[in-house]
Amino acid sequence: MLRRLIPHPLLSLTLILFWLALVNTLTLGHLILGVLFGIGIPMITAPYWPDRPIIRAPLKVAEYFLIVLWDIVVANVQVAMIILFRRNEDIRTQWIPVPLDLKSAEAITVLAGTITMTPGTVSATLAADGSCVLVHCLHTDDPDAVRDEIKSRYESRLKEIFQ
Amino acid sequence: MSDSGHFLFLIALLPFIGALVPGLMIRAGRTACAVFTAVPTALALILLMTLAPSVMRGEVVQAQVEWLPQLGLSASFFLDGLGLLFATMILGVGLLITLYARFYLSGDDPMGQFYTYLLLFQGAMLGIVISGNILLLLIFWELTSLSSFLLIGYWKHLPEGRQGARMALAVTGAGGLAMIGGMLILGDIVGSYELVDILAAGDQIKASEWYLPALILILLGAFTKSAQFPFHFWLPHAMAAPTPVSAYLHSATMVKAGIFLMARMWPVLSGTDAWFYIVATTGLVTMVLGAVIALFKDDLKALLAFSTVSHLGLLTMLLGFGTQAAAVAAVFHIINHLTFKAALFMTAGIVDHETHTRDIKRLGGLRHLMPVTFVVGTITALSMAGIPLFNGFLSKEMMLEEASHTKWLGSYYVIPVFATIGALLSVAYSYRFIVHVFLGPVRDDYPHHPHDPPAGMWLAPALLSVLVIVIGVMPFVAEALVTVAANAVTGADLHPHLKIWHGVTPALYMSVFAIIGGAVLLVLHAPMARIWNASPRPEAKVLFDWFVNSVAGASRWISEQSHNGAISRYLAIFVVTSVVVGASAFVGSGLSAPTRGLLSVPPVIAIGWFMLVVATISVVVMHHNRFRALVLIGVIGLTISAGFVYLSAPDLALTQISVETVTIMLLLLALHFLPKTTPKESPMGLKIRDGVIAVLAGAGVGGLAYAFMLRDIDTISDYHIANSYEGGGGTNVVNVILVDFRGYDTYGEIIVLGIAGLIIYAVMHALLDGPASRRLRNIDYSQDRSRDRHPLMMVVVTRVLMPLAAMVGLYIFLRGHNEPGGGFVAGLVIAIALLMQYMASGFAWTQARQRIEYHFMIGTGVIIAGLTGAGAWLFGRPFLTSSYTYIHLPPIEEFEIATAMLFDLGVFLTVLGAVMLMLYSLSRIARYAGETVNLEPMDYDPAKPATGEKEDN
Amino acid sequence: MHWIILPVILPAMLAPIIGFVMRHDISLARITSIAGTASLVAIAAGLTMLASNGDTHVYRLGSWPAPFGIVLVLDRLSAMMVLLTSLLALVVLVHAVVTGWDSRGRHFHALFQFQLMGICGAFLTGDVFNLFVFFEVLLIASYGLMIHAGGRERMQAGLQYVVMNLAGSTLFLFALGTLYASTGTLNIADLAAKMPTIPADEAALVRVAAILLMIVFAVKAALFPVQFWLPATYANAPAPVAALFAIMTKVGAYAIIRVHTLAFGPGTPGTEGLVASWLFPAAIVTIAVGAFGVLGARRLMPLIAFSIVGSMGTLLVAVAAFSPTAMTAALYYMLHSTFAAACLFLMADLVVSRRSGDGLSTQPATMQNGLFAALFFAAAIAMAGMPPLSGFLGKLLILDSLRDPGTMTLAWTAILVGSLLTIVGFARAGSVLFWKSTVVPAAEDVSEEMETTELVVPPATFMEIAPTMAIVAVLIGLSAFAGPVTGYLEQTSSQLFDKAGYISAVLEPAGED
Amino acid sequence: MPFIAELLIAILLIISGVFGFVGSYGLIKLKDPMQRLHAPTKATTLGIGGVLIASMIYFVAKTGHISVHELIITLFLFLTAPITANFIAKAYMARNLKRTDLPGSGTNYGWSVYSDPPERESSN
Amino acid sequence: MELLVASAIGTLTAGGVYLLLRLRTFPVILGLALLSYAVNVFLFASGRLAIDMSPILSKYGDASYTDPLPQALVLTAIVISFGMTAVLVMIGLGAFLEAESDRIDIDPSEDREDKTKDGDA
Amino acid sequence: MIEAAVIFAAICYGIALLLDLWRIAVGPDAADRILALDTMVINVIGLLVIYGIGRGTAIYFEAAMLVAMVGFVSTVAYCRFLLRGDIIE
Ligand code: NA
Ligand code: NA
Repeated sequence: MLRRLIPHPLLSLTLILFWLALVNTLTLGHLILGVLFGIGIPMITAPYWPDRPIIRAPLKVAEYFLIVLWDIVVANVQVAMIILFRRNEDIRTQWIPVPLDLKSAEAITVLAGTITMTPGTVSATLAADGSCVLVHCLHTDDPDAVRDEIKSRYESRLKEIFQ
Repeated sequence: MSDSGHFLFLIALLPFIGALVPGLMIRAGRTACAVFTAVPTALALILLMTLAPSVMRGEVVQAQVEWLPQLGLSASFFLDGLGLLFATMILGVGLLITLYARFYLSGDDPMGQFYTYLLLFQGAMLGIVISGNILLLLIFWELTSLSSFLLIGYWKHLPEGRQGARMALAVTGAGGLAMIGGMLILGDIVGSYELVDILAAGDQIKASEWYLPALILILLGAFTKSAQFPFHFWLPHAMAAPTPVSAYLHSATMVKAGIFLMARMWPVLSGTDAWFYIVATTGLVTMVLGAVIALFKDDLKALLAFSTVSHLGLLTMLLGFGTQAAAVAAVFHIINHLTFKAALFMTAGIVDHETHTRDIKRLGGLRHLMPVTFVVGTITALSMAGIPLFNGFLSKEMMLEEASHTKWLGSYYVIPVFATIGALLSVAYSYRFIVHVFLGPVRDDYPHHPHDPPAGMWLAPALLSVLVIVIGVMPFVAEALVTVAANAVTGADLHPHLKIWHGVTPALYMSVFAIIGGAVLLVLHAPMARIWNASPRPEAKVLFDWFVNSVAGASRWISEQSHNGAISRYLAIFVVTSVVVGASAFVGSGLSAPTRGLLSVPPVIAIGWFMLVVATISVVVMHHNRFRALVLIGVIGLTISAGFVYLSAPDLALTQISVETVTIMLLLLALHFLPKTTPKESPMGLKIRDGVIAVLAGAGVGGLAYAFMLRDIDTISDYHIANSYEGGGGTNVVNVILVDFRGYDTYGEIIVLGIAGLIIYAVMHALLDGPASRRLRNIDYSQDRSRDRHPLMMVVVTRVLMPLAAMVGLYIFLRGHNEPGGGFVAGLVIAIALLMQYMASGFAWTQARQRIEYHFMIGTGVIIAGLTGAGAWLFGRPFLTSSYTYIHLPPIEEFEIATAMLFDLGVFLTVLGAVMLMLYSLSRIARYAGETVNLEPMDYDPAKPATGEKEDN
Repeated sequence: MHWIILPVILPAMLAPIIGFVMRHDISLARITSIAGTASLVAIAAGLTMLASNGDTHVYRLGSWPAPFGIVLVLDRLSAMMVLLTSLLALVVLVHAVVTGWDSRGRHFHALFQFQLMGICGAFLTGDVFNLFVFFEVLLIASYGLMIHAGGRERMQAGLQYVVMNLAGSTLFLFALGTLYASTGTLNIADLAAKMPTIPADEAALVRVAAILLMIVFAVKAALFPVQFWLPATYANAPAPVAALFAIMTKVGAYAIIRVHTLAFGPGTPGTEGLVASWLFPAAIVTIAVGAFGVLGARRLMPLIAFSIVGSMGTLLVAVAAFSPTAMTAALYYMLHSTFAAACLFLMADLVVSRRSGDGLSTQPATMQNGLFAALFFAAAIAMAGMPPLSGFLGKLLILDSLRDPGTMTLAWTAILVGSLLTIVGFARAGSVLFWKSTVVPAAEDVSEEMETTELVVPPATFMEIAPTMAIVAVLIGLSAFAGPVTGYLEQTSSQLFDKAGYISAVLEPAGED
Repeated sequence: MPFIAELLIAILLIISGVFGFVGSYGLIKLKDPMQRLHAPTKATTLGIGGVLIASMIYFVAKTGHISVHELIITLFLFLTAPITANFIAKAYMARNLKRTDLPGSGTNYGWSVYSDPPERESSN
Repeated sequence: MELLVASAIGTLTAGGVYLLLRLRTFPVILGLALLSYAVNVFLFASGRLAIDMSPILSKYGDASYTDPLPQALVLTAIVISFGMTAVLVMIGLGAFLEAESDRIDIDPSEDREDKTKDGDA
Repeated sequence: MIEAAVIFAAICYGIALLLDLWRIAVGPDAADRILALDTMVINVIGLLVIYGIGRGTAIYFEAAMLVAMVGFVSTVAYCRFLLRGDIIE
């Protein structure tokens, strides 16, 4: 019953917060409205999200989030340097397949997203069975290192979060 | 109105009422049909006869009912001597023709139709002669053209019949139209269209500067109807009609309408040089020419037709003389011509009916086989020839008498000489009619062996031939009628004496010369005919056909060249017209002094402008690659949206950006089925032309905008700003305008969207149900496509994003009244959110989880909006009157509830439903074309491993 | 007085119910649609009665005073146009139902009702921007009706129709933008009140607005040189739709009559005479275009379409005089030509559906050839302006009202010669269709073709012919009762030219709603 | 408004301006489409992040109320940027690269652009 | 600023008109889209240009606002134009599928079923 | 100070827009154009927020948010068109 009422509790929470951010004020009326929407919208959209991903370690989530945020800042500086100061012919671009241990679609998506948002890499495509991600690296001399870092820095943490 | 007035109406109406009957009666049998045709005619004739005594006393019977007083048109009838004469002729001959036709027409002919047409025609003709209002006369005039068209074309299977009918309609119709002009001018001069007023205003009319145009226009009507040169050619071709028709139309009625008109207008229009030279000369030429042609016609009916032309010329000439004596002669000859010509046509019809030919060359010797017909034919032909003791002689004599002393362009010889020639020719062809048809030896090669027809057929001509002799021998019997008619024509009080012997006058010499000369001509006929047939001469029908076909061909060329399906050219003309006409309107006046300075331009705005211009030019340059053009359209939309933000129009920005996206989606969906490139096919010249047009249009519109942006003006919107919050309950003035001040516009606007959804759905079905579906089936999807339809990442992100986007939609909806937003944008945002879901997991998969039908959503939206508007009625207020209130439910802070929001909900639902129905329809087409439907939300979910691992890499 | 808005609201409420709720049940949709349209006739008749005393009734939507809100204005003219629309619609709808046209595609009845809503809305509104909105409503509904039942020619012609009208709508907006920028208002009465205050030498902008508006309306009214779209559209539209479209051209004419008489007509120093100076010559050429088209047509439907072009030329020649008498004549001719055009299309539908195509070629005569010939004859003489039907009187009224020596000769010549060419064109067509075709035997040599084209159409029932007959009866009635009708129109026209009356009725804050 | 807030805002704006520029500059400078993909996805996102934080600080400083709705835009961008990049990359690959131009996936299935997903029980 | 807006309107109009006069449906649709932009900006400009004067009533006393009415009109125009574009696209697609060509001009020779000259006429 | 920073940032983004425009016009690949358009969308969001700071008003926030949302959707649509032809198959 509760499951049907709140099929995605995290989503509902996000929506409530999202509503408050949207109206940019915290009043009781908006809180009530936010809760209504936070429950109502997932109920209506539940058919489009048949599964229910399980997130185990909220702290890990925060940790992961901060790491990624930091990496993004760093990544941007690095990439900016490459763009601004490196001659085109000195840029060594690489395709790097990264085999995945993750099985959850949500986890794979977060990983691929992270790869794209962080240092010099873009996740270009997945294998047809989702078991490997093809990463395009803007500039590296050591593809294996890049792959290993992805696996150790992000994938391992995501494994803990999603499984 | 007197009883006699009522009778006049009844007389006018009877044929038309009667016309309804034969068509219905035909099942009762042909005789019954004929009887029921005769009844109204006879009734009308009887009624007419009851009026006759007073008319014969010189009174005028009048009756009038207002019809269209604003125009001066009344149902006004007017029976004087002239009218009586003609009405009697029309009804009398009508009866005879009814009788004759009963026997003449074959069983295969639809007789009901025939009698209906005949009565219609009779009614129209009768209307002309008793009209008391010249506009009413015009109406009957045109009706004769129409009904004669039906009669002449009665034998639909004969090409000559159809062509003859069309020719008659074209020629007499043209004349009728000219006459409309003439009559309207007359009415303008006199200030009334009543005949009484017109007839009383002769001097005023002749003094008017508009006299000549009016005269010419009216004469065009009369001449065409009465087959005067050069409009004479239609009449012989009308002979393709069944003989009863010819006998009726071309002796007593149709062709006499023109003569009647000239006689009717005689007091008003005649007596001037213009009248004399136009009318008399035309008549003279027609008389001679018609006679010449008649002499050489081998077709009996053609001979009679041209003789009719000739006699009509004679009548026209007489009227053209403009003297009272000539008018008397004309009136008398009208009667005489009627009697012998109607009989002659019927005789020719009998011959045709019996021998199955009308070709004189194949006839001869019928005297023995058809004695009755011979007698009738001979009597009437001799009358036509103008032989003494037959009535034709009397009026012809009077004509010659008048001709003998009429001066033409200073010459005393022109008219007498030509009149004599005309008479002589008339004698010749009349003799020929007798000699070559009836006399001579009996032949054994008639197409059909002839004998006299049943009495029903010869009775009518026989009756007329009796009249021919009676009047010929005792002309005084016609004197009263001629007198009263002639007095009506001339407006004088004449007392003519009709007698056989006038003494030895120039006319007698001319007559004798004609009678003898005619015989000589007949003797010389064979060699002369050879010469005639060998000599080249213009064939009127060929010329006419050439003319009509040229005009029709030219018309076809013009309309097909101009309406050639090239919309690009239509649009070019439209744009050029707008620019040229707009520019000319602009330069026709000046501008007030500018009142505003220019706003400054920050660099980023300049960049935005540059982007917009470059993107626009790029779209034009690169439009051949359609996808590229769509990307560039995206740039333009983005730039304009940002520009709206900068220029204080946040609502516009929101709307523009969301509409933009949905539009591009639709275009992409459509482009999927369309060619991906536009061929470069416009020649350089066309490109330059279009470029010039485009630049002109752009300069015009830009210049216009620049001109008004520099000038301030008071607008009504100060009121909107002042009353938005107090009156409309919202601080977003734009939104309050949309849902309140001008909510009615918005109501219309959502209906446009709803209709759009319906149409797209309907087109989709039309395509899927029609031949296009086969083409769709053949679209090959397998090639060149990426293999991931519904990528995992997209699906996952959408699961989060879509609810967020939906919430944004709700947010924008709820705040619209006070802040930028509103139902429309909200609808689009939700639609975009759904679109996201469709793109992620496919339309069908998503659709299957959709609970609300889009049709229903649109309908509900439109109805909610409408009901919200109509809700105001309950409070006695007009549609869409809004109301709002602030609700305070502690501990929640006060919030507003407004009916406008309910209206906005209608907007929201309609927009959402319409957009989704559009997408649905396009998706249906794609699926029909072979697109497969996925059963899972994403291509492959690694968390749910597949059973059969498959080698692929 | 909520009755005024009913001609808009009734179809606007019925349409969604028919289109979105009853979309699977054609019989229910038919009943609802016909009942709705019949009610519309009753309402329109009531409104006409209401307006006939000469009052100008104003309906202030949302209770906002003019010119700030949108108002509906019911006067004799708008009432008459609504009545005309509803009568025509009822006849056409019955025809569409009994001939089964409505079931050859989706959503016929919903679109039809929306179409009525748009047309009535356009006739009733007192606001130029709202006029635009309702133009769009009626146009988009007409797009749907135009391509109803689909097919190649129809789709292609429909596409052109849409494109042309979108271009026209764009120009409409340019004109409205210019108008608002130069006058600051959108209400027609307010415009009429403001226009006289604009000095003649500072009127450049508003002149552009006025003339561009005229071009926009001219596109709808099929005035040369923006008439090119009409023949292909009308010729390819489903016949009942083409018949209904007879009123669409009149919407354009009505807009010119309303806006350009009230706002830019006599008494406005800046724009007086401007529109007439273009309208008159254009209308003259339009007559010629129509006449040439009729005479040169190869097919029946384009022939009829061209005859409509010609009739619009005749109508607008009278309008261009901008005088009360000529307007009376124009209004009479408008009533007449609407019904005449519809009659032709309905008649053509009966004939064409029994032949293979509408080509003016000889084919085996249809059953009921005589009946169809009679109907064609009646419709043709109506359109060509021959007695006894109302076209002749309409033509006479127009000719009689055009007495200005500067224009009379040209106008008379054009109208009369145009009539002649039209008559000849119709005669040629009718001769081929109904006379010459009787020669062709319906024998074996054609039966093969007959089978392949599936032309096995049963004889027309009484109900199929009734709508056409009804229109003929209307045309006869218009002719017989020309006096009273013209009397009403005279008052209509003088009310139209009573600018002050209109302005005060709309702008004065009246107590009545 | 406190100076420190002003300073912070100014610095953030300048940094983000630079990153925004660099992102688009990379779009021009880099020669390979796949390389170009890196520039905007990162530099620009950061640039926008800076602007949004600047905006939050600005409104907090100006009105005294915490302004968080800028986070919404950030959230949208973070959620969407990887997908966008992913799609653009695939669009490029599908049109310009053959499967042989790329390293293998190391599994039984090729890259999703070129290979069909494993068939499921339910999908027949 | 006014000059920029006016010239932008002009450019959009010119581009729109040029594409409107092309021979295929798709560029015509693009042309109408450009014209729609042009006309929206034009209509918007009829309220004159103003910066930072959004017609959202301020709670804090008097402020000056730009003319809201043209904005409302443009909104209506945008929505209508959207509906029209959608229908146009669909009908264009329909015409393409029916005729197997996306030429927007109709070739009149195709629908003249009766090419033989009628001797009776 | 903020004013100067606003102008600087705005000009940076303005130039960025021009660079995006260049890439859109030149291509060469359709993917490049989509990428450049997407970048342009993000730059416009930046400009809108900067403008909001410059004017001291939050009224343009919704526009920026909507641009972010629909920009994504249209980018995906463009790409899906290139990839699959049918964007909502
Ligand atoms: Na990365
Ligand atoms: Na538009």
